[in-house]
Amino acid sequence: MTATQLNWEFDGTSRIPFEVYTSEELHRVELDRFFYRRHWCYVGLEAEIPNPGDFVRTVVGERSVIVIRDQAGDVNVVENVCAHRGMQFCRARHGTTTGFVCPYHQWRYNLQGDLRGVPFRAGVKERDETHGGMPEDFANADHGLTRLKVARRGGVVFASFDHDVEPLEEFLGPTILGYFDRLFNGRELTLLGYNRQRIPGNWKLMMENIKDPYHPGLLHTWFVTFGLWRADNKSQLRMDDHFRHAAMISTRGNAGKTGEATSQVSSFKEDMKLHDPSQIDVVPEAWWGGPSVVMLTIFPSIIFQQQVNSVSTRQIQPNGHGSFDFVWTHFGFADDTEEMTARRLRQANLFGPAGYVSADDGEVIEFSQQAFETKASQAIAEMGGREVGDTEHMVTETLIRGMYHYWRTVMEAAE
Amino acid sequence: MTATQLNWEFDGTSRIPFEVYTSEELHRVELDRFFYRRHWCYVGLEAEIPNPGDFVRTVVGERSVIVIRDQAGDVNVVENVCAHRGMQFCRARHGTTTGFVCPYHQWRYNLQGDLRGVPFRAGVKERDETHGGMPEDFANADHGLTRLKVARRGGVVFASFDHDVEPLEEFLGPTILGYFDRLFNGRELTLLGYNRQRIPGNWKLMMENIKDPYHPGLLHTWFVTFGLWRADNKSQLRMDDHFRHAAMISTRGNAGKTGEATSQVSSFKEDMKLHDPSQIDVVPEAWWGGPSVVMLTIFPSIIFQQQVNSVSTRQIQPNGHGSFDFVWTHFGFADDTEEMTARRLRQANLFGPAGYVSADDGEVIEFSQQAFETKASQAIAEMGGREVGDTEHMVTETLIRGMYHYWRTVMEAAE
Amino acid sequence: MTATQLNWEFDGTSRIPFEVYTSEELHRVELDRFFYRRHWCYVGLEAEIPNPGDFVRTVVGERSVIVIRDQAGDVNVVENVCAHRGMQFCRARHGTTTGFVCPYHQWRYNLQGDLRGVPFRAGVKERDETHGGMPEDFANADHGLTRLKVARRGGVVFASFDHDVEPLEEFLGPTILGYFDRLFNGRELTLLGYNRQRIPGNWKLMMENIKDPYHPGLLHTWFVTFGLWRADNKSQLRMDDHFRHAAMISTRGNAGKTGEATSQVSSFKEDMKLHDPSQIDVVPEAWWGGPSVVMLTIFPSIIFQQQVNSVSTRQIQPNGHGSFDFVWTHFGFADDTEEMTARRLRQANLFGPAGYVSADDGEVIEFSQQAFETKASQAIAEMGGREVGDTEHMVTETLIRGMYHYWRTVMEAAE
Amino acid sequence: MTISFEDWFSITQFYARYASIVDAGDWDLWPELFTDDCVYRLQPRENHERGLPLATLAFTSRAMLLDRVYGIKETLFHDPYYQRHIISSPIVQRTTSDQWECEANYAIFRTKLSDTTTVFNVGRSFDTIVRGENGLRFSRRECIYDSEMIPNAIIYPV
Amino acid sequence: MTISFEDWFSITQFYARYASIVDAGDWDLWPELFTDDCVYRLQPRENHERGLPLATLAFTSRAMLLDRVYGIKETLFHDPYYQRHIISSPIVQRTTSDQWECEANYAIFRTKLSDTTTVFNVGRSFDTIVRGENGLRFSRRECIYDSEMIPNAIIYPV
Amino acid sequence: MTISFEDWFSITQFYARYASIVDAGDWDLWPELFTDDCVYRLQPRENHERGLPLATLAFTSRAMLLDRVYGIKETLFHDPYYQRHIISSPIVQRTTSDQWECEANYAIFRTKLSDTTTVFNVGRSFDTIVRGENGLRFSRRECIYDSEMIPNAIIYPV
Ligand code: FES
Ligand code: FES
Ligand code: FES
Ligand SMILES: [Fe+3]
Ligand SMILES: [Fe+3]
Ligand SMILES: [Fe+3]
Repeated sequence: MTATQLNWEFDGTSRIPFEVYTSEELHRVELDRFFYRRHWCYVGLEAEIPNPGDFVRTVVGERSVIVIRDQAGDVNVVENVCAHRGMQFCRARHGTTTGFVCPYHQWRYNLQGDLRGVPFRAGVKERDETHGGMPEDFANADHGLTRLKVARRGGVVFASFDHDVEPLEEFLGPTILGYFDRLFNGRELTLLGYNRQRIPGNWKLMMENIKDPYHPGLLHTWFVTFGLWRADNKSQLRMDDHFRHAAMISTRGNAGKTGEATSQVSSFKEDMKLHDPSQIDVVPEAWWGGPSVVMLTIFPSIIFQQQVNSVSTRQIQPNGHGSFDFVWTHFGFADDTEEMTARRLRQANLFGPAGYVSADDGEVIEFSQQAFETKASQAIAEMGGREVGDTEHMVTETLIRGMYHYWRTVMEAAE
Repeated sequence: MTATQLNWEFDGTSRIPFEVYTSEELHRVELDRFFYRRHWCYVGLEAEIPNPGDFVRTVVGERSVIVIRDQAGDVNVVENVCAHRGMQFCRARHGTTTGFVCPYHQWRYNLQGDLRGVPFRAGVKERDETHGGMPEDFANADHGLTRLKVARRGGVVFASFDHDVEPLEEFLGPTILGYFDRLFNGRELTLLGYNRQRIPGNWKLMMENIKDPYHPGLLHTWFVTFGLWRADNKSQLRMDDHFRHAAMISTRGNAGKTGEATSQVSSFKEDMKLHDPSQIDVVPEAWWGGPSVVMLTIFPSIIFQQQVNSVSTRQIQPNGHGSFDFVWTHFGFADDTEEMTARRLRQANLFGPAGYVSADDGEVIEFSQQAFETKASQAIAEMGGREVGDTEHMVTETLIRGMYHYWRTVMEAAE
Repeated sequence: MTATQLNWEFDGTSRIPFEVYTSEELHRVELDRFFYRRHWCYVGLEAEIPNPGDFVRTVVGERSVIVIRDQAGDVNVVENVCAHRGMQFCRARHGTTTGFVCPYHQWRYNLQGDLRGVPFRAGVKERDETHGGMPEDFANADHGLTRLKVARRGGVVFASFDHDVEPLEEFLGPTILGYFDRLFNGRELTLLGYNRQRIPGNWKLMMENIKDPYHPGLLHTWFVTFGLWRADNKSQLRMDDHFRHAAMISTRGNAGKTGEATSQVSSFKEDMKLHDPSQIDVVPEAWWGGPSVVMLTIFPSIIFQQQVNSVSTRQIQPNGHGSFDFVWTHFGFADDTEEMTARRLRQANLFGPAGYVSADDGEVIEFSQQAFETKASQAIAEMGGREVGDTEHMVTETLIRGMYHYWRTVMEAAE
Repeated sequence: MTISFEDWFSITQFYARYASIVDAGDWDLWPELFTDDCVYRLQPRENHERGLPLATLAFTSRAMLLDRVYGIKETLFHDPYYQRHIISSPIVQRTTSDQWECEANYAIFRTKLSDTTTVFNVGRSFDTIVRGENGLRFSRRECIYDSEMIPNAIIYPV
Repeated sequence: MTISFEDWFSITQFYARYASIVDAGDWDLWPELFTDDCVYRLQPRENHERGLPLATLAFTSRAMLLDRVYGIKETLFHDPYYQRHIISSPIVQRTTSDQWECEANYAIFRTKLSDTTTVFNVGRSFDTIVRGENGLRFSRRECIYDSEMIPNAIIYPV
Repeated sequence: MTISFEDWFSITQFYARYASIVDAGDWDLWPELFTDDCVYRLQPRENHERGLPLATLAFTSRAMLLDRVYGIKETLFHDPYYQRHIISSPIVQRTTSDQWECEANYAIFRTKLSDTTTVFNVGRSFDTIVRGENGLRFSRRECIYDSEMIPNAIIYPV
């Protein structure tokens, strides 16, 4: 199964063949073309590694990497694979260190990933003889850890195995960059904590889910009932020139009953009142500049969430074609009041693997994958037409079509 | 691996290459040719959905389907895959409803599977503008759930994805139909309950097991010792013209020791007496018309069991080439006395995943598959010769040879 | 992926492509060429089956076999696959019997694996008629269990599916045979017990691990700190002519701090003292003839361990390309004193899945495989150069290079 | 609900002994833990909750337990396995001086020879324990299991 | 640490009843086991041990539990599943006459319809139990879970 | 078998504390739960039942436990993991005033960082608990495990 063998009805991307979700072969190509080449992947927040020597272990695609703050304060990203016999030597998920030692034979690396020590490299002397040692032409410089290119912006760290990747700003494009900078505007971030979930579905389904403004007002009762997100909210959809990244921008509007956005919407609960309304005690923040929700999908690896006062990053970590880990990092800002921190934590009840408006997203992805695995058919993404383009409303699946437009461009290319 | 590449010694089907059990590629073809085309698969009993709106979720092959009694009393079978973006929307295993709503975007279907509602199909009006909506040429009629052809007979429901499938009666053929009608003779059925087991072996091994009258008198002590089923019982084996379906018919005969059927049979326990004989307190029923056991295998999906007073359906639900779920539905008849119901339930101790004469069938299938996965070899099914044909005795593996005769015909065809 | 498609940098075997660990296709070929043809595999100790009728169930490669002591005292090895319909009939892991009966249809085999009984082979007589039975040309002699060739030496049992395999002594070659005979010198062995672990890595990684004298003095604190095994011990490395088998021979030398073998070695703990020194209360034994450690790797299936007073066999049982079971059989000698038995058992704390110098070997293998699965790269085994040859020291990876030299010879051959 | 410590201790010991016996494979001791006219049922939660009467095993006398033991030992061909019960502290729902109605969650782990351990069967037992001259016995033990998709076969007592 | 048998028995029964209710799916009864101003938290061990405040669920009143029940029953679309708790005997860390601080290991098994049972969530609860007029209640229940990689979603109460 | 409530309570708390310590990774506290001349053994059921003496770990003094702690902390390279014990209510087989011979089923769940939880090791412990001046201690703890096919390595105490 290669990408050019797929059959796209209408020749656009409004009808998506199930094979894009089920082929392990295509998945291998996706890893290569989207995660390992020509793209920036999210690897963490600087707030996770505030001090020299701090590191976190994460992945780019399916490859294990370590994100390290070095003594100079720079951030380095290296692959967690020993240059000797290939071990994933770093087992801690985070920590602080002055260098790395692979335990198997104690090859030592500095915080830049340079090979700094090979035991018995010059052999072991016994009387006048020297036993063993590495070949003469063995140069430490050739055997460092694989180092990734790094980009930092606003406290967020991206990395790429591809040192020819375009600059992050060009990768994002001006429109998306604007929304990125709105959230990460240079303020110091504070780390609130993690949630992790393994979702048994193709990783692109999560991108689709967050590029799908059609579902929140239907699937998520809390959104529609409390007016946090629904069809009649003022909103925009924006993409980069390649249609790979997107921003869904929305401003909290009506709560309660108001015509089409709630009539015939079975998830709308007219009489629903929270027993404890503090869970949606939204307080607008100056930096919002209007929108109460901006969901940014940066293809292929990361979603940046601002949902009223809850802000987080959501990283996609694929495990084969049919599963991915979804890692939520909630954060705040150094200048948050205690009340605001408490509010962000309280609103976190809406998100994550148990959240009121997120737990079911994982579920629908799982049930979609289940169907895809059983038959050759196609998904239909034709709300708002069959074309791709920015809109001033949410009644459309255009961002999904956009993503597959980009997917086809890259996956069908010769290379 | 294609079916024509297999090597069948003697060119018949008395020596079965292990690859028929171990190839995932062949399994995909089997699903297509046996489960999804030109065959009827069992999907349930009408007694499971007595009232309008009642439904049960089950599978045809590996595809999820819903069996629904509609308001008119008809039975519909639809595939559990949303026409929008493909979700398996129905999560309940059974229930009662007036229609189906896919929770992701609330597309609505009626009990016939017709698409009845698409939220925001005509877009959302804001002032004078209409936002979004489905394309003009989008017709609900084109986007119903996949509907299966349905056949009902004697309270049993069959379905087929193939609307050109021959009528159920022709599919069964007159001989097998006769035995089917003996059990399901129009009486109202009552549902006694379910047993479920996951057997790590190729699904055909269960068909073989129930087409194998050679083993019951050897593997199953209770059968041979209490004369319920053994080599010297009066019996017949019958097949349809294609040799795909079969009936094993037997009449309880000798218990105790009697020559060849017990001598040299290590499972025969001459001294065995039940501490509580009520477990085999068999009471003949008028409808038996003689035989105390009729085991019907209807290829590829279902086994109908009458073993003295215990009657059940046993559905095969494949999970890849090396595993299947085996679902037992025990039933009775509306005119059963309380004593008879109690007796059927008591005799159920012999069957199912813990039953005295069934638990070990699952075990032998597992251990067979284990061997098949390790080497290229062949099974030998030559008891009673190498030919295929009906017999008046049980000392034969002819039904197995018959099934593979049919398998070869279908699997080796060009198509 | 075939072996000839692999790219070996420098054209030798000092740089090992990760594909040798990750290709399921290559693994199938390895099973065939290394485990099932032209090689002897370890199947157990005679001490496990001291009496006639005793048997143990084990595997050769991934195929289940039974090792049986027959009435004449000979040792037979047969495949645990019924000649009828292929069941792995033997479920006990060990036992004593007079023959084998497959429970499915009670085909009976004697301790040599000959088919001795087929129920209803001649059919069942009813009045004057004979029903069923096997075909006239069915000969029991053609349907015994698959029998393996057996070699016994010094109390150790090897088997091969390949009856044309060279004699065991030639297979081992004179050098390795010498070390084999040193350990198994004809004394009666006593069975102390088993340890079992499932290691999620390619089976060859365990061979590498025991052909790698570079790591023990670095990874294993106990070895280096107590001088049991480290870079400055007097030692030899020896191979057979094919470089497939190897002996690592070492004599306990310095404990404590002594130059290169401990300087820069982070696992060396100068101050470490055991709270209970009895765990390394080594008592030299006469048969050692000097060396305190001899680790023998007999390709592909077995490692023979003498580590001071602890002696064991370690069998490799592959499960696909990415996992193997590692079975430890600890033994002693019939003339051991009680104190010596207690000592062997006490020193066993160093070995096995929880042992001070072994638990981490399983770990490093797991973490290596994890990396291999994520990328195409190569392991570097260049300590001591890029050539293959015996040495008088341990500062080398020559045995690993040797093993892959042999691997290439066999795997790249046309056949 | 009050109960004396002696009774509570006896009940905990009785459950522990039950687990001990069925996990050690002492099949002959198993029926000794039941009264002559006991009821032992093993039923999927589905049937239980829907009021469907079918059980996977339904024994209505100690005699039937004896038959089961014979089946395990002599007639049911099966792969040998270890089972291991973890039984939670029971809730005592009703009590008279010599009878307790208890419920307890359980989890059973299965280990086949040379294979890893898996979750085999979890559920809840609804038990009536009576005191006789030889100590406590079950007069009723109904195990309603969540693990409806049985991993092939259940041979040994739950 | 001393405690009367009556109190100990009450505590064991309280834990058993908690398990019984959340495993039977009697959602409406669940908030009844808590005080009005209770704290209920479900937090990955990682956040707990690193001092990171984020919880997977953080409820600070019984009212929020009632909202959760509404969510489970009405607003959270999810695959139905059985859950089964095994709660170890608690350790009683501190006690006053009407209040006990307990800790207990727990394991929860999940069974989806027609699928095999899996280990869903294991961890340890840090609980404060108080005696009120209607019996025992949690004024605090913090479940710190090892199973940080959640198998898709957690819907029902741990 | 009789026992006072105080003793029974102490025993349940002792087991709970054992689990608490080994699950929290408080390795230094672990040897404190044993007497100086204790026996700690971890043995596959296979060897135990066949009378084969080999154990996976065989310690015959508290000093060896201290060495194990040093091994865990300093010398044994391994993947960090969480472990979680569920220990059933023990059966008290024999008792004198200051000594109890108990047996308990246990299940240990392992969770590696960012991975799902699995059943790691299940079995039964055969324990002798003695009362000293500093409370209860094991003078013997023999863990006989069903999970003979160890998932790679066992590093932490069972
Ligand atoms: S594999 Fe890392 S030092 Fe050898
Ligand atoms: S997937 Fe069913 S409505 Fe969208
Ligand atoms: S499969 Fe062994 S006797 Fe039939
Ligand atoms: Fe959503
Ligand atoms: Fe059978
Ligand atoms: Fe080692």
